[in-house]
Amino acid sequence: MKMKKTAIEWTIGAAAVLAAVGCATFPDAQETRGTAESMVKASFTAPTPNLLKRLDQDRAQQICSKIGKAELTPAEAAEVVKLSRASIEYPKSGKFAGNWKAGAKLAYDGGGDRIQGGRLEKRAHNGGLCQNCHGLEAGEVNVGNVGPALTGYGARGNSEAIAKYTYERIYNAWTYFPCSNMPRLGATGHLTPEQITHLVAYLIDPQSSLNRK
Amino acid sequence: MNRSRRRVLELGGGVAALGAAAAAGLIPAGAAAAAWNKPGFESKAAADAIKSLGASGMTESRDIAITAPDIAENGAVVPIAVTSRIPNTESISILAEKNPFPLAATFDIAPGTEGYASVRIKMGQTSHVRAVVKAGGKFYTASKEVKVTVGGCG
Amino acid sequence: MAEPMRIRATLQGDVADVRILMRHPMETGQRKNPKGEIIPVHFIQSVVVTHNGKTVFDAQWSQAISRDPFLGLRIKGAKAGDKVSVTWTDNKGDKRTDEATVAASS
Amino acid sequence: MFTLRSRIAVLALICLFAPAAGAQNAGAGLEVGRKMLLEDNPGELWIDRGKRIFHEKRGPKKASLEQCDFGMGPGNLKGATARLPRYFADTDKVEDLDSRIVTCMVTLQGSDREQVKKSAIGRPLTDGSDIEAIAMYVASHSNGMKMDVRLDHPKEREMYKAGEYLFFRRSGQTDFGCVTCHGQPDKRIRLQDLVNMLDKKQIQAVAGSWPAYRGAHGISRTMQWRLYDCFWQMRLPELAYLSDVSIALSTYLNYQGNGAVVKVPGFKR
Repeated sequence: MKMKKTAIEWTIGAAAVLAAVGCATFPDAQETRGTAESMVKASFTAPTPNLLKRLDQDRAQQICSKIGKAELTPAEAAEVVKLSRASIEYPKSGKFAGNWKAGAKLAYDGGGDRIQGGRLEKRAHNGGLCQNCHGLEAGEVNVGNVGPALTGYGARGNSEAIAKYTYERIYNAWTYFPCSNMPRLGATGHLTPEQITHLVAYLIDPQSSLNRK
Repeated sequence: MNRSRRRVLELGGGVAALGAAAAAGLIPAGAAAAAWNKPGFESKAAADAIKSLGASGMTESRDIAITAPDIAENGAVVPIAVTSRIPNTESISILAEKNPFPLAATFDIAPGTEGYASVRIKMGQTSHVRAVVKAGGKFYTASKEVKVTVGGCG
Repeated sequence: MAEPMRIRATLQGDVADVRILMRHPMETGQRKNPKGEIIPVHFIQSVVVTHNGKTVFDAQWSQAISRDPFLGLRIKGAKAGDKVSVTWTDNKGDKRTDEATVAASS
Repeated sequence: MFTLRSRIAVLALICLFAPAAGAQNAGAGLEVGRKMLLEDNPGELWIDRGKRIFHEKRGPKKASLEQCDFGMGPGNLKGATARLPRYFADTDKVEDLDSRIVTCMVTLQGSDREQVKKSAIGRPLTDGSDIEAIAMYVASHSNGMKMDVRLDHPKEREMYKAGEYLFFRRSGQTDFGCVTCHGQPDKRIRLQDLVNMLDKKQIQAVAGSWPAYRGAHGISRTMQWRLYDCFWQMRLPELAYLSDVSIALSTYLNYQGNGAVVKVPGFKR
């Protein structure tokens, strides 16, 4: 025979539940931000104070760090685009497309700029990191897919306008796609304007290995 | 943790130059040296290594199965299992053809033990992995390509 | 001093499926330490497996065998309780012997 | 001109969590190898090694770690790591597996905390560190049990929320946060599958697989190393061992992985 709970038992049960819920409050967004940001300040080491600054977010990075399913508002997106456009520096040569062979090397170069054992990775120049995330030459299996495949990118032509657009896309991808996963390779200083022109050539030059059938 | 990254990266170089010390005669004779196939393990060409096993001619055999990944995520640890269904299998050898010293292992198998061996090898680059089986005094072979992607994730 | 092996020997029908893990650096002789000095070549050259005292499997290895080596083999005509003994010997003459009992399949 | 080292460095990847062997989305070409490596995992040897070190009388106080309390009472290891990170009253801190081992090496054995931390992450292709071995041994006592991280204490909830915030926080030369690589399904960095940490099933596939034997390093690794390596690849400064950021991220990720069955050692490429 099943026992029927008395009203008093129910009341006690409900109070316990309420108490438990009351206990289990989480710090709010403001508080969490404060806690986490102080943690960031205390949790990393670097060979120079300058390198520690990498942890500081710029305005665009702050906007782009949406928690969970939170979405970018149109105003925020517009601000990121504006900041991004303003960040772009164009190559001194005035030419957007450099040497595609140099670009191909860069595309497969995933090194440079990392910090380990109290040292900054010593490199004449940083790698382009492309292979990590993008399909490149047709048939190359050892490529990532976090970004879209760039195989045959040159099909859209190699006009000046395409070259400029491509340059800007690499220099600061957020100019066109605010907060996308694509690193702002020129704007953060990871690549030089000249290196980016080589990547542009690799993408749009009809002779480039990327555009060979 | 200093320079740990560099040391991992040097592994690739180590694999590539694998066995140079053996060739230079730097390997002291261990207790098992009597059985250890020095000329075979020091051969730089797969053909020479195979000769050292006593095989002059080999027959391609479908009764040899090589279990290995098509793509190895890490050339330092490539699992290879060889099963020989050829009766009276006496030995199984495993070669990574493009390793600087191709012969990686020879397993002598007593009657009553299955023609099977599973092991892990280092591979410097994409290569055919060849199994050479000696059975009833004759030699049989099979191979499988294993693509090696050095490094990979962190 | 060499660390113990892990040996699993499990009966499948009348075949003992033997799986051995060994701790060994399997140095190629080509790697450098952080000071830039070559780490001497150091690898297991031979692994001998006996079943109730009788040699059933004799492996010869090069430095191309991976660090912390694994060896798998299958011994026919085995019963639960049989002894499987494994001895490895490396190029420096270091040795290690460990023994396991064949277990009925679980 | 590229040196050999830099050429190989080119091949290094940005990746936070390599999926457990046998995880989803692996190409069939990779699957066979992953299965073989996981079945006979050299990480097992670290359980034995950790056991020896754990029970050995060591340090200035010549004591073993047998009385270490991993949250289930002194000496009780069963299921302990499935509950980590968690709040410990004696230190008034949320601690993960590494942190708790260090705490016990200091309190029970009298070791110097900074000295212990210095050697906690072993160099690749060496014998690794004592802590890495002890961690594997301790974690092996939770095998078969479900991850069950709780947020009962306010400090646990604080860590969890901070971890969540940090997971989504983007910074540095690559504008990366954890979420960049681990927030979408079916993604890959080169050939490495990326676990989508925002998907319960996917995170459960890896949550119970640490500590793990790292094939390329030839030693056992803990989550502390895994997170350190993430930040290295993101081009950020070096994550300090046992730092609050590391504990916060572990708390967030392990909680997300609740329900995953612990199976260590894992095997990571």
